[in-house]
Amino acid sequence: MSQPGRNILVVRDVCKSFPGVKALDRVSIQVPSGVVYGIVGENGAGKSTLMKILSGVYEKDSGTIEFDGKVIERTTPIQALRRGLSIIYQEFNLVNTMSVGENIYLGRFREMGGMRGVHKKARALLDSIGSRISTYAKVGDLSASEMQIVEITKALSFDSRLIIMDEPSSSLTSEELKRLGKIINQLRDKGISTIYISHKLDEIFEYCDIVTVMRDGCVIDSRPVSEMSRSEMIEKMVGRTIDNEYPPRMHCVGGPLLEIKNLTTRKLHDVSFTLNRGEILGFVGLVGAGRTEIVRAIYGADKVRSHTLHLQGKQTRVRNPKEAMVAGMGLLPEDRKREGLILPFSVEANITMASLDRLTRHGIIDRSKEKEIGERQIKNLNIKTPSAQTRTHSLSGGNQQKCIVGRWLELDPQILILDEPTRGIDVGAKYEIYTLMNRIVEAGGSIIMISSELPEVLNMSNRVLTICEGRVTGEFNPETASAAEIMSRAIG
Amino acid sequence: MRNENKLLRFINQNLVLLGIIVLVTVTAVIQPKFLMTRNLTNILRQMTSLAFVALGMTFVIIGGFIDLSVVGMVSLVSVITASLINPIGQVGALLCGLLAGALLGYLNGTILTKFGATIQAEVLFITYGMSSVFIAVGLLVTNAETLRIARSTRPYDMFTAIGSGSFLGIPISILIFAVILAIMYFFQTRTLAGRSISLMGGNKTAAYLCGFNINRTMQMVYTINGLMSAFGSIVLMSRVTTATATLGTGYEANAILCVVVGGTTLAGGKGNVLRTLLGVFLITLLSNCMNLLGLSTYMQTVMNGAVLVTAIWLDNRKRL
Amino acid sequence: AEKKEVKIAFITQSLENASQAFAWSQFQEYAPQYGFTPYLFEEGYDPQKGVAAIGTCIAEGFAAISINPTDPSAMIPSFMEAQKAGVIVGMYSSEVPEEFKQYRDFMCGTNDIICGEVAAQTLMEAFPEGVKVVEVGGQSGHDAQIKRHNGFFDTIDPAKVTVLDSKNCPRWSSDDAMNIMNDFITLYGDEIQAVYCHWDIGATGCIEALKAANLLEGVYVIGVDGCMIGYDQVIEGTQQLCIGQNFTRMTTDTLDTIQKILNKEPYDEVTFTALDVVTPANVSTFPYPKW
Amino acid sequence: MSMTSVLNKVWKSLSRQKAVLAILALVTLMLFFDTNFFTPYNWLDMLRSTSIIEIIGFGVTVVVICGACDLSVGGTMSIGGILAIMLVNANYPFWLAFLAGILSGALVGLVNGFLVVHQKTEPFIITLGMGMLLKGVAQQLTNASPLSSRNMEFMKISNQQFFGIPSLVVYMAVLLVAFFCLLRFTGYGRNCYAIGGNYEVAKNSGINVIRTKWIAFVISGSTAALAGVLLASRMNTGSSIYGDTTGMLVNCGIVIGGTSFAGGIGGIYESFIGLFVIQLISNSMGMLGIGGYSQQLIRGIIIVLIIGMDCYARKRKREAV
Ligand SMILES: Nc1ncnc2c1ncn2[C@@H]1O[C@H](COP(=O)(O)OP(=O)(O)OP(=O)(O)O)[C@@H](O)[C@H]1O
Ligand SMILES: Nc1ncnc2c1ncn2[C@@H]1O[C@H](COP(=O)(O)OP(=O)(O)OP(=O)(O)O)[C@@H](O)[C@H]1O
Ligand SMILES: [Mg+2]
Ligand SMILES: [Mg+2]
Repeated sequence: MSQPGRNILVVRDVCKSFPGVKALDRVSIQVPSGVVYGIVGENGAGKSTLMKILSGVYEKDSGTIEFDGKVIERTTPIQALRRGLSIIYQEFNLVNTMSVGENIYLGRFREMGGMRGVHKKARALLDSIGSRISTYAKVGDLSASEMQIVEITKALSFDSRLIIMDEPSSSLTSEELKRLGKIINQLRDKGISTIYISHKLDEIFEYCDIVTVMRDGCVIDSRPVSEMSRSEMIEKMVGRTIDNEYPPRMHCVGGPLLEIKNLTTRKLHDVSFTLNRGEILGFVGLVGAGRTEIVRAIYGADKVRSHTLHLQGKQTRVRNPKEAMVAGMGLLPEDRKREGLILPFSVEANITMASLDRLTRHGIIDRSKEKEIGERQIKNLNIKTPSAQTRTHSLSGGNQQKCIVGRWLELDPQILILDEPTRGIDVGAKYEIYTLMNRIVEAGGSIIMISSELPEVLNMSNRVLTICEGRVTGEFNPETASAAEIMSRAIG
Repeated sequence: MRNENKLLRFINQNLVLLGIIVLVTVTAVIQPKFLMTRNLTNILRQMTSLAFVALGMTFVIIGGFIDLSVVGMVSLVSVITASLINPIGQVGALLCGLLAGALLGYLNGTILTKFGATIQAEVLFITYGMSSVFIAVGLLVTNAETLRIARSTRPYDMFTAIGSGSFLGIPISILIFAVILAIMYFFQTRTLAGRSISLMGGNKTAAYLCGFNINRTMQMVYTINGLMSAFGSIVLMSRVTTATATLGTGYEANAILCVVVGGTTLAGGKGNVLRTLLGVFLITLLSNCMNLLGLSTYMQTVMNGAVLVTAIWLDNRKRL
Repeated sequence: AEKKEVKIAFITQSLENASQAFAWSQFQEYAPQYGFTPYLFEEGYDPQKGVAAIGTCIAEGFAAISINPTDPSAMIPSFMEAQKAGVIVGMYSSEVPEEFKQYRDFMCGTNDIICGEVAAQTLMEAFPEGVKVVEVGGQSGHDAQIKRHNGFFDTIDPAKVTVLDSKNCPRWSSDDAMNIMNDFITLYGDEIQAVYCHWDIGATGCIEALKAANLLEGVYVIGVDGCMIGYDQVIEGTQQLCIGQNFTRMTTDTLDTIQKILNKEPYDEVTFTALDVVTPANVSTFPYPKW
Repeated sequence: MSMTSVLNKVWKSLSRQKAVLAILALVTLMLFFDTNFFTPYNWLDMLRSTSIIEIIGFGVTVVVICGACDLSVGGTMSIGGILAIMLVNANYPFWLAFLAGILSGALVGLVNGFLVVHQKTEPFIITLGMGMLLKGVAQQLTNASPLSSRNMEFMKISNQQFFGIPSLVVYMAVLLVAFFCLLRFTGYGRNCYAIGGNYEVAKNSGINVIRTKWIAFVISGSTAALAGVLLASRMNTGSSIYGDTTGMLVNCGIVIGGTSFAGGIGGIYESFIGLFVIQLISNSMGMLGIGGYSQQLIRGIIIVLIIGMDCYARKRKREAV
């Protein structure tokens, strides 16, 4: 059904500037009908910005956009939708308090003939992609992948000819990812094009037909995926040759540092494990397996039913994050915007907020030291920001993440817990974070690392624990165990 | 061109100041008596009590909360202080009054943290209920009678000095306020405790995960607010020399308005105690100017509301 | 058989007002002597609550209501209903407009208009050659404030009394009174010869303002209420006139009238309670108030 | 087994709505006292007494569902009533009085909407200021003294009975059903929920968020003014002091009922219950002879407890181990 040769979307010389940043610089792409079009690029390369211009959230400064043969001057999200261009954002775009059906037909209640029509049509659409989600279920009660399906269904309900997915996989498990892949293939068969943005290059190679690499607001290259190798792609993304996606594994594991026994909460059942000195311990599991819950419990952020915690052989009580910090722990939380950063505050304030105690004498903060720390971490981590006083909400995701990493580096904790440290972060920045992790263990610290990217865990950790439904189901040496072996334990 | 822009930006950033200047100029031209020293000191005296309450409220709002119980605290503290002069003397009464304010604030903070109220709306209505409770307790204690400090058999010269005395021509109450303001400014900008308030206002979860004790910070904020209300209450009481269980009615709304007009956003995190002072000044000045210009009381209420709505609106436009 | 309880209601504007609180204490003290059980309802300055209270009284089968409403005319529809249900309606220290008098059974106390009149007359007697006065009114929109203002203005002789300025307070609070007085002082300075304040505690604020401006000497301060503070100020000589209302009398008159109506005896529809005109000269002849 | 599960379900839904619990508790309490609390007259009277704030509450609920609040309704209400009385006294027909009243409210809503929705100001503070302004206007209009109607027919509108049911209760019931349907079954109502639930999403889904939310303010202003006209008829008077405590009271009642200020959660039924609780407290305490300060104390404590328990339940849920 696809019409080769015909472009559904043509973007020519689009520019966009934000105060102090040239986010897009003469960007041109052409998306044919019925293809999956991948876009990759470092954090802050301008991928999301381009998509937001296409969907009408931002206005372009200059350039032309042609959709389905028609030149589009200005557009709003809803006009774009009705024209047949829908976008699934990095963050979900659903009303949690309303039902699935109403979310799919949000704003078109009357056109669909009231409550009954909405649910009937939603049911039919969901059935057509083989989903069994109830249309009456509240979206807030759904899992991440189910929400994604609702988003896709919503896009389909508009008869979209182009669906943009901005990092759709960042919160999906591999199982759910497979389902998503199937749906994308279905879309392709229907002649619907997909723009697929991801930092996970495996997915790009698996799903995409054509790929565009962006860097610093420019398109570096656009080619069929088959014509580009992985290393070539990475090289183009970061603008330099990377021999390896991962730095060499460290081997400086010492004696036991932290012992957890019988950790039990509503979701966790009798979790016990040991973290050694100088070790990177990886947690592998599906979303909702309880990895975050384990580390939050250790860190004292959540209440627990029972557990004992031995730190350097001594039983220690950690009832809140403060005590955890005193005991030498640090936590990089899963959701950087909601739990990590204070978005309206400056980069500096965000970096120093965990180490304020040390800068304080008689209750008074030493401002010059604070500045010094801010500058140091910005330089140390290579955070791209106009100044230390810039508010963090204008930073790109990766740079935001670096601010939080910087916060903990400054504190130099014995045990650093990283919950999805590289989620939504580009390859270059990832590499930097990996190097940082190695530096920490080299200096005698230990790391617990949670990640949904299996290769990352396998390449970085000294030991891997698999978690399934709140239980520790296995322990592996990543250097000897195969990925398949580990995954099978993680699935349960 | 450049300079013009700069000027515009300055004006934009200091609308309240501009409003004050315009108001002062217009009033002074139409009614030269406005500039009499006595009038100016009157304005200062008049604003101090509200300024104290607004100062406390600034911290609450920076912390991301709100407090409607200040009127209850102001009245209850005045009742407690006035009725303690006879039995324990004026110094004791003063200290007890301040302590009582801090305790009432602490009570608020404790109730809120125990219930786990984190959304501003929840806090709003719980403190609204608390206000009712405080006022009712004050009424039960006094049986709605007005206590007059002049009726005490012990000396009460310290209270009259706070209310009407001057030092080098400056009202004593404003001197006390200046000292407290300086302390509070330092507290807000330079101390860890002050910073923890704005961090909490910015993002509670993030602050919590960085080792800040949110419940304690919240209690601290409300305790400060209670203490400031107590200061406001004592200043007000010594000025009018009476204490009732309804003293300070309307202070809750006025204090919030002063804080917001001063540029502290209700979203929390951002704010400045010095700017609040400008807000208080504008509001106090407004009623004085209206009275001097001979506007009817009703017209004043209209103008008050209109100025507030406009001030907030303009301030908001600037932020857009 | 046990005798049925006779419930009477005292509906007041707000107990935050000390005079009302005292009046209620008088009901509590004297009602049992008549065999009545007094119940209290408070409007909180919101007439809707008064209406709701009357509804409750009807539902609960009260024998009588004595009401001092925030806004008498707003009560008329519910008075009609109460009368229909056989509940005696009495006004307390307040009166309904002329055309609605049929909807209440009796009135005890004074009318605030008379307070204003007495203030005006006494002032004119004290300054036969004429006087310049400022008025500091009570809570604007409030029944007592309106009547005390109207009574005063309708009585004064414009040839003799010059009203320099007149402003109401947003609330019955002495700091509002003080602020207004301060602004009057700024505007008129020593021109002010007299101050008519609608309530004694407000007068405290005016006196403090005058004191601070060193103008108190020779200014004739008038207050209404007759509470302890008013008396104190008269005794001190800072307030020259205090117009007092005798709430004990008002209460006993109310109870008397209710009893008469219940016993189907003849009764006076209106029982006036004389106002106490307290001046420094005669203050010792009045009993010191209990509130 | 099924019995316990039914009970469990009932308990769960009850504990989700503390206001219903409070009503049950108060009603149970009243069983132990010999009063006329359980007479039909009393219940009708309570409904009538609460009807004005209920009607205002229905309109405000729409705004709250959209994720804002409206504290200016007190002033709107008194202005609506004053205008109606003025027109009635000038011998204009009643429908005109109603129309003028409601239009004045709509105008206020329009301005509120402009400031809050279009200009994106903080609704809490801006409507608080607006309420202040309106009170001043009301005072200006009436010279701060109550304005009585001289037309007994006008008074009848709110003071008559339909088949033994007070007319105000009937009006309230009609509006209750109308608003319930508006929020539940119409596209407009669903859009309000979407806006309150997630503003950005609603906007991106093509809902005209500005218009919808703006209309919510107009609805809220109009119902407040309508309530003001009905109140004027009930009281036979229009006055600037009527709305002093209304704004806070109505919004508080709505929250007590369980409609969230965060938007998107709650509804008309919840608001109805929440506002009714407030009336029930004062009625039952009045009957028990608890008056004055103690009543104020108890009311304060009950408000703190109901809202506090709601918070506590949410906190427990968040922290459940
Ligand atoms: N609203 C904004 N205001 C100012 N600058 C912005 C804004 N949005 C994006 N930027 C800047 O524009 C640049 C491109 O950001 P964009 O979000 O498009 O990157 P991205 O390629 O999607 O990165 P990521 O992979 O981290 O999501 C960044 O430097 C970012 O800081
Ligand atoms: N069965 C469930 N019921 C309710 N909430 C759930 C359930 N499963 C997961 N969640 C929610 O999803 C979040 C993620 O779950 P959790 O943190 O336990 O898993 P994880 O292994 O860390 O997953 P992730 O890969 O997302 O980090 C939890 O905080 C929880 O709120
Ligand atoms: Mg992006
Ligand atoms: Mg997780």
